[in-house]
Amino acid sequence: MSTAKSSSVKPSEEIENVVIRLAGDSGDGMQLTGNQFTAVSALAGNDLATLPDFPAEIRAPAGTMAGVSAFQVHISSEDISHPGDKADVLVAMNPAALRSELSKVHSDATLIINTDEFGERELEKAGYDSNPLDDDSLEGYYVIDVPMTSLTVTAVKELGAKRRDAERSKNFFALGLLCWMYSRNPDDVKDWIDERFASDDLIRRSNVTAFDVGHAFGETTEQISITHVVESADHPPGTYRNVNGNTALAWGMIAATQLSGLQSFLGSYPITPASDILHELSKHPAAAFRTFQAEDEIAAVTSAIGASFAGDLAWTTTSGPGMALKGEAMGLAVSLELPLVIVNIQRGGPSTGLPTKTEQSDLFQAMYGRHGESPMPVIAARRPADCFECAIEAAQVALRYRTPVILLSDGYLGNSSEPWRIPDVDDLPDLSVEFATESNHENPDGSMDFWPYLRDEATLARPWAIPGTPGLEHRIGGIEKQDGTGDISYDAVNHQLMTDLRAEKIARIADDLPPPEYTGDLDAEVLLVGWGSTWGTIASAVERLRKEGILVAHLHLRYINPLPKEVGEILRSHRSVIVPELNMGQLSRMLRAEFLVDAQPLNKVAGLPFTVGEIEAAVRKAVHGDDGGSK
Amino acid sequence: MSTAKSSSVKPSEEIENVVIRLAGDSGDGMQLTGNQFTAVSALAGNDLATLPDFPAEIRAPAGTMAGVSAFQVHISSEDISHPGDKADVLVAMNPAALRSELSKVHSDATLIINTDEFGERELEKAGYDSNPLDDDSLEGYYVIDVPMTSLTVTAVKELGAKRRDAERSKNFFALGLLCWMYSRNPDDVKDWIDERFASDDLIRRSNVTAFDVGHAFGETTEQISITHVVESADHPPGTYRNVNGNTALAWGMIAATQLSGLQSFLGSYPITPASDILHELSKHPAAAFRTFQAEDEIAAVTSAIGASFAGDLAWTTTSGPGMALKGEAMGLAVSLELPLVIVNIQRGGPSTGLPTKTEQSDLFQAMYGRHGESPMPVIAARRPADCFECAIEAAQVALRYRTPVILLSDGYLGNSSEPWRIPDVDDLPDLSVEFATESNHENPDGSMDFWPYLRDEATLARPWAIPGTPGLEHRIGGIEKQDGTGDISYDAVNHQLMTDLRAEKIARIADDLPPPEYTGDLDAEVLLVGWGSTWGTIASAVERLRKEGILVAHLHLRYINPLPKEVGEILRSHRSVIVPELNMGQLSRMLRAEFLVDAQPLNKVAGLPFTVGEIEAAVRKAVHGDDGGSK
Amino acid sequence: MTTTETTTTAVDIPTTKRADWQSDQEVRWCPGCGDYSILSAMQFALPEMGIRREDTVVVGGIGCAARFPYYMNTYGIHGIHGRAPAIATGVALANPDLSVFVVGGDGDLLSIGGNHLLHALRRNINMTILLVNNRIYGLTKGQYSPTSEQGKVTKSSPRGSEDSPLLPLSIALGADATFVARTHDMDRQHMMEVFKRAHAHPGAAFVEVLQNCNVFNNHAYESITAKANREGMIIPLRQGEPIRFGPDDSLGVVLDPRHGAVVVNTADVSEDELLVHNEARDHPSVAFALSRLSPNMDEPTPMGVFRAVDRPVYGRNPVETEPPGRQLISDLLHSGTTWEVD
Amino acid sequence: MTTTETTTTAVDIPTTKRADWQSDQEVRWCPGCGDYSILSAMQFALPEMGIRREDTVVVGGIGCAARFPYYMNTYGIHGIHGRAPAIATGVALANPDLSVFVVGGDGDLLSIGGNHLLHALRRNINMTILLVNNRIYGLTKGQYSPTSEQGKVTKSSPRGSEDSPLLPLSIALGADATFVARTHDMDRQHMMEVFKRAHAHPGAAFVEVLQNCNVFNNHAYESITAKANREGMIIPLRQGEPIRFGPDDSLGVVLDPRHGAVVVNTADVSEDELLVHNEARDHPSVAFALSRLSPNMDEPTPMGVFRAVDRPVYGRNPVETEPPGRQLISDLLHSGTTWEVD
Ligand SMILES: Cc1ncc(C[n+]2csc(CCOP(=O)(O)OP(=O)(O)O)c2C)c(N)n1
Ligand SMILES: Cc1ncc(C[n+]2csc(CCOP(=O)(O)OP(=O)(O)O)c2C)c(N)n1
Ligand code: SF4
Ligand code: SF4
Ligand SMILES: [Mg+2]
Ligand SMILES: [Mg+2]
Repeated sequence: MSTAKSSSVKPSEEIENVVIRLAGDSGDGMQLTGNQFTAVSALAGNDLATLPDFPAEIRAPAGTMAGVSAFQVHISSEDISHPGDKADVLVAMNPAALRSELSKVHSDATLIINTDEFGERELEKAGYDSNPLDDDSLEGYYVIDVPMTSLTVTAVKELGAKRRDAERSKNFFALGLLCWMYSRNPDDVKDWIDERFASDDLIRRSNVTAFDVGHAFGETTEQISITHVVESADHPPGTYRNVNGNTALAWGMIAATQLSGLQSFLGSYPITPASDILHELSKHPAAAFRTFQAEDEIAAVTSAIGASFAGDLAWTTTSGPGMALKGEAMGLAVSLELPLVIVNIQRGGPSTGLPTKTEQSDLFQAMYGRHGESPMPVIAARRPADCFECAIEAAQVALRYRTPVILLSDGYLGNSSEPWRIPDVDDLPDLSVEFATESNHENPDGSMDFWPYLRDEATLARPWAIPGTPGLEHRIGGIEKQDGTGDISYDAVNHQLMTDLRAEKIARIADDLPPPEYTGDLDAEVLLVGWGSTWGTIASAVERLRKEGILVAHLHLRYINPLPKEVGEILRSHRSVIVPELNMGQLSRMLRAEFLVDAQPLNKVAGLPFTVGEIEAAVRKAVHGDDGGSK
Repeated sequence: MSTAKSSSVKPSEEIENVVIRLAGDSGDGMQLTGNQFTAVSALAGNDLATLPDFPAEIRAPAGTMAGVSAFQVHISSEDISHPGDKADVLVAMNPAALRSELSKVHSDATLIINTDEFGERELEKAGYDSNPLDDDSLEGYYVIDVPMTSLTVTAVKELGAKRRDAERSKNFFALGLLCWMYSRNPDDVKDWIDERFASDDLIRRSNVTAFDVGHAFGETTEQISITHVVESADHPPGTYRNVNGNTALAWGMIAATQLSGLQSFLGSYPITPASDILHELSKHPAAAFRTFQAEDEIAAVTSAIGASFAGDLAWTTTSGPGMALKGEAMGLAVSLELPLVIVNIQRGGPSTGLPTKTEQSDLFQAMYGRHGESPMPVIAARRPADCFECAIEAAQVALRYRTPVILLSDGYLGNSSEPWRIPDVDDLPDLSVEFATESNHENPDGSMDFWPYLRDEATLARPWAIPGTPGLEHRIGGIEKQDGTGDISYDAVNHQLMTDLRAEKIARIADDLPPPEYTGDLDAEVLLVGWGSTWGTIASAVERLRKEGILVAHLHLRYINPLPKEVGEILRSHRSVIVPELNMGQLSRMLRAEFLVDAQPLNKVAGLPFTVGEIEAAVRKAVHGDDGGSK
Repeated sequence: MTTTETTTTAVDIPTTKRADWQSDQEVRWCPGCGDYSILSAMQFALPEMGIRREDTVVVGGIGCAARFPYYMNTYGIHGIHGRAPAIATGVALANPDLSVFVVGGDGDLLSIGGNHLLHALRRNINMTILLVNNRIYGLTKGQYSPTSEQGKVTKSSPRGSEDSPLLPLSIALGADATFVARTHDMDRQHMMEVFKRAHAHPGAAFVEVLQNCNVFNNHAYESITAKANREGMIIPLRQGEPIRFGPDDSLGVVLDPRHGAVVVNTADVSEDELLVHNEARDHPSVAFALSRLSPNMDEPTPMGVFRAVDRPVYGRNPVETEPPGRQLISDLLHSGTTWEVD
Repeated sequence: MTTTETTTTAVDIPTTKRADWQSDQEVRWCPGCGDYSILSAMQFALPEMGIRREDTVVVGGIGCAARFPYYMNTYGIHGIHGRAPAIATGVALANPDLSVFVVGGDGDLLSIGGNHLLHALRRNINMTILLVNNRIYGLTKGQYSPTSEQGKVTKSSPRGSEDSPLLPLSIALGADATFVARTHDMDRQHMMEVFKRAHAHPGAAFVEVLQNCNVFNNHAYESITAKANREGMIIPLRQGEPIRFGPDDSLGVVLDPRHGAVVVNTADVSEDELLVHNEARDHPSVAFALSRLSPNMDEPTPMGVFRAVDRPVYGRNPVETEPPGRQLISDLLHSGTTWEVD
């Protein structure tokens, strides 16, 4: 492991963790800067979690609140799993960034402010009546004034860049300063700049220069007297990388392809925050992955159904509104009993809602967003790296049970990143399938037929006979089918049977499931039940509470349909069950209905993850009957 | 009231009720015959309920089981509300009809068989190895052999009709015979024939002749020694008519239009079993009803949203698969908070499923079939005539609360008919609305603005300001909006607020609701909770059980969202709660989640309504802990 | 779909006959429905296409015509309304060696499914699309369709439909379809020829088949397709020949800048003013002009192949067909920046 | 949309200026985006259309261009992706006195929304549709669109897109649209003229507006629309005039049966061989031929009104606008067979 070498002459102090928030205009490159600071922190061996937070517009008017783009990173020498409730440090590139983000930092936070942008016009655009740097509105904060723009421009112009272009490098100034403050290895950043901007030497050199100037500013300014070191975290041995949820998911899809031995087909239509999966996968034709950008979400899913019929491992990726459009076709997939994985990177709803913000409000849609009785397995990923595993698992269930499967992630998971110990590929499961090659039904006269709905006794899966296989020609469709033959049938008894079989097939998946993740104090009065991306926050809250001596347990569900068999017993063994969800109480209702347990919803629909404090407060209230002196 | 005059010379016996099933080839006109027998029975003052049961193909190969089309009618001198579990009389026009329908009649039923069609080829097509009329397979039944085809042809050919055309009238022979057997007034039928076939005199006369021959056959055959009289039922005074659910619904939509004073707009795309609503409404431009046959269901609902924005009372009608396609747009309607009624005539699912059969499996879809948190009121009609009232009520809620509303009916309700006491139009509610005409928000400087999301304090409804109104120009969309102004907002606190407000607005509808229909023994141990078209069957079962001394109560929900306030208390006041549904247990899960009451599902997914016996058996089991000697 | 080349060199394709292509399912169309003759023309033509049953996939949407797959002894999907071209796209991309057929009605492929049709055509996905045009919604019992004539009285248009009809071939040509043809249910030979040509075309082949729905729109094309009317009302398109038809070839088609293509008396024009039919014109404008003849299907109507041009078939960007295996996963996971903890 | 007549006789329409049509919302496009000039051209043109703000409804789908409604001080709906033409259909049918505008991108109106566009055009619904074509998905940050050139490298097509592009005008003409025009974001005067013509057209008016997305597809049309290139690359369509352009009108367009419309040196042809532009040709074939010029937008490209013909506007089947009232319900309920119980 490479260690960060601090080139500073100032004293340095060790800290356990820090939450840094970068905020600027949409055009200021805050996401890039944040991601790069994350990357060097990962290289420094820290554990970390990030929270990108940007507007839906490509680039709203410069300098306005609407245009502010922010990125938060939590770095730590301990295991962490959430991006931090409030930031310790805010980098504000302009007045709008300061104004819009101030509520998201601690009241004694360090504010690193690009003072060059605090002219009258900029202040007005941000809606400030007076300059916050001059009045006492920032009292309590530790304010560091940095003329980032001018320092950058002065240095970069010397390379021959035009003023406007020179200005663009100012985010690298900020990155340099932060790297100095937190003793990150400058070479890691510079290597990356060299690679990333290899195609334009002037830009490359401008960025390196800006970075150096920022770094040097830290060393020389009297406003900062000390650097900080966040020691590397105590990770288990292995090879690590940084990964965000969408990339991990795409790679999981590629891995499933390799493990199955099948060609993969992705039918997709771009939509935030799912598009990056399409982008990533379209780079890997050598991985036997064909991506098809369809004309809409309906064509995306129906083309995937066609590909599945023809023997591909088929996928479709989207977000809520696109999911709504796929409902009818999902019903077809249920009826055809073909393998298919449908991925929903959830975002804020209803309707267009908050396209770039996170939410968990599509769970009901996943469970019930189709007409008729059309049960489907629903799997949810809990952290960025978990998306990799979940993609493989979704494919495994789809292939084994010949069923469409819904895989839920969300905008937060998709965009945020964490260090990931790269798994040993030999530990990954074998997903190979056997296509049908022969007739399977003997007629009374001894002749043989192929019956497409003759099921495997254990899994109730039907045979997968693909075009090109002689003798197994068959026709299937969305009209109710005769059990066995698959012929059209309007028979009452058969319809009940088929409905029961489709339900039973999904229910049986529970036979294969490992026990759900259930940790903490198993004898606790309070149980927190979560699913999906709330995992990190809930786990952190549980850890903190237990340190305080408050007994609490945590059940986190990967499978929401079917529920693992152990869930009922676990729920019943705690007096108080709290279900935190970024929706109005969807899983909690499902649990209540299934187990008649008084599971209490803890809901938040604000486009943002829970804070650890919010979870803690709810538990304290349950334990003490009130807010119980929550700090 | 016109009384049936029996022209028979044979003795006649009074019976309380009879269930008659007509079955023949899709081309045999069984639906027409059944409906006409229903009409004359209604005119005779009977109470009645019907169950049309036909295949999805327009006309499958003649003589095959796949082509059998059946119609069941239950007529009674008592109040009835279900089509009868098993038939007392089966009219079988060919062997396939006999074979496919025999399981649907009592084991001692009367079978009226068109013997002319029982040739070798026809028997083979139906899959009979030997002629059931000759072997003893019909033992126990009372078989009446009638050479319908030949008797009809002989008589009708005399009018100059070709043999093939003459044959077509044989269903009128059957109708004549039935009318004789049940002492229906022949003139009522003949008047109708005269009107219906006015444009083709030969057909008109052929049908009258066939009817007369059938009628005469009854009088003369020795196989029938007695006629039956079903006395008129003891209906409250008033003017009555026969109506099926889809017509009642269409008329309710027209009524709502008149009561609101608005023009109506229907955006629809044909689909079984909802198309008839579009057909009926397109006949009534004078009722200020514009119908628009869109290119698909998405255009159907989005055009309706546009019309609503422009000030029309807007509707869209469909069935399950079409409903699935509308999900995304429904989310838009939720976000825009515009009035809109979305009607789903449910059919068997999943996917194309059983297009001409009934089911209640789209309840979850109605509740949850959208992404994000997008609550909508859900109303369900319970009997054919109730569709009229429900349409008015759905419009009332939509207009009052400025919200999309889902109205659920199903294939059984839509196609089956019952006598209906025509309501006094003066008793119908006033649905008039006030469009916004003025600015509603005073700015600090005293100037006025129009804020499209400034809500009514009581209902939380927002103002409806329609294009053409000067000064109220405004823009709304599916992105999250700032409370009040309606401007785009990505603010976290505001998103929570708007989510809460949208939920609260729907929840408040419960304040306006009358108590739900709750009848039977209110101190009973067993409560049956139903919704929608199961009403008649459940009510009949309750009546029968109570006659036997078994205590049972019946709660039937018109509003599924929001639930009436009384529901929780009612559920808790019975030891055992049974929820019969034509699905796998959707309402029961909702009730369990909401009230933590151990509501037990009673499910059937067979494309057919429950039988009264099925409900009875479930109650007996609950009372006695087993089947308890159910008969 | 195999290319022409494959068809001719396919020595190892077993000989089949019509019956081999018939499934064991009872055909459930109304007696007298034009779909029967289309089905049988296809089943007669298939043995001449040089393909195997197991390599053939028929995809339908929903509608009477869209039931086609059930009756074909091949692989088949009866999909959902309007989506057959999209489903077929997935089939065709997953396995380019298959012969993929799409069959749907005018409602299925032009109303709810119009967009998928458009995009399948412009992408030039390898499939043969039969649009079975009866100018009515059959399966839902008689509403007007996007090809119904204006003013048509149907269940959903008791005062006559207001919509002006789409011409399927114009739409296809507007999307720059590479193969565009028309045939009709009354002429089995013609259907067979067109079906074979369409199948042999590499890429997306679009065929409009005029079909009579005798229950809900009887005699829709009688004025054109009835035996007695054909001579004067059907304009046969023959590659390389001047377009003539009618008794003694007394009628012909000329191009006219004002009106596009027009029918003239051959006596009134000189031989070389007649439009010479050329399917292979790269530019779709002439084919488009022909597609606008007889917009209401009550004037002389061209039949045959309007256009047949080459354009790369979609799916040529190579994708590995067999996943290389676990090593690829490992390489991928280790790509970019990594670090070791020990 | 008001008819031309209304525009000229509208004495009681208050005079407006550009600012009256600007809403109080901050415009949130990227600096330099072509959408700004389209918006301002529209806002400059509106005062000359003789309509009132309150009678104007702007409907967008989803995409950068589709944000248009927010910036217009009129009634407006920002709908869902692809559905603007369908939403606008409802608006237009509910109130035929409104001026209804639809604004959407090439993805919005041709990819997910292609079918609604097609059907709105063929029905001739009373609305003005601006298809803002930047040949890219802007709002979702740069994937190829249905109008992107083949081989385009984007985020979703790292090896170059395989799709061959749709030409919006060909699609519109294939659907028999009654008004079809093209303009571009670099010429405000031209945009204003076209917008006014489109709005004055009774029925559906379709306008393709070439637009530069400087963030994800910069310079897409530079070879045509840059000031320096226009003379040789833009073919202005002027009603009744032979089509000429280029330095000293040295270039022109002729019709050619083999290739449709082709660009020639005027020196090489006689004056009357040049195609005389006539928007009013009932038959869409010549307009179609013009729409195929410059299929990749890198050759001389016609601008202006390709077609403007009359066809009845949808919605003329009369429907009562005010419900007659309760008596109608009573009559309806008592229609047909009834009986009395007393
Ligand atoms: C989503 C959906 N909408 C509507 C329907 C109902 N539907 C079935 S077939 C059909 C149209 C049939 O017309 P066409 O496609 O022309 O086929 P034809 O029956 O005339 O051959 C419709 C509207 C459906 N099955 N699914
Ligand atoms: C149902 C649905 N699918 C996908 C999206 C994501 N999306 C938003 S805009 C857009 C396309 C934008 O391209 P275009 O229509 O050309 O407009 P532009 O941004 O280029 O102006 C897409 C795919 C969405 N909002 N809704
Ligand atoms: S309804 Fe028409 S198209 Fe359908 S099967 Fe019958 S005749 Fe054929
Ligand atoms: S992304 Fe492109 S189209 Fe969208 S606002 Fe920016 S420049 Fe304009
Ligand atoms: Mg049709
Ligand atoms: Mg675009």
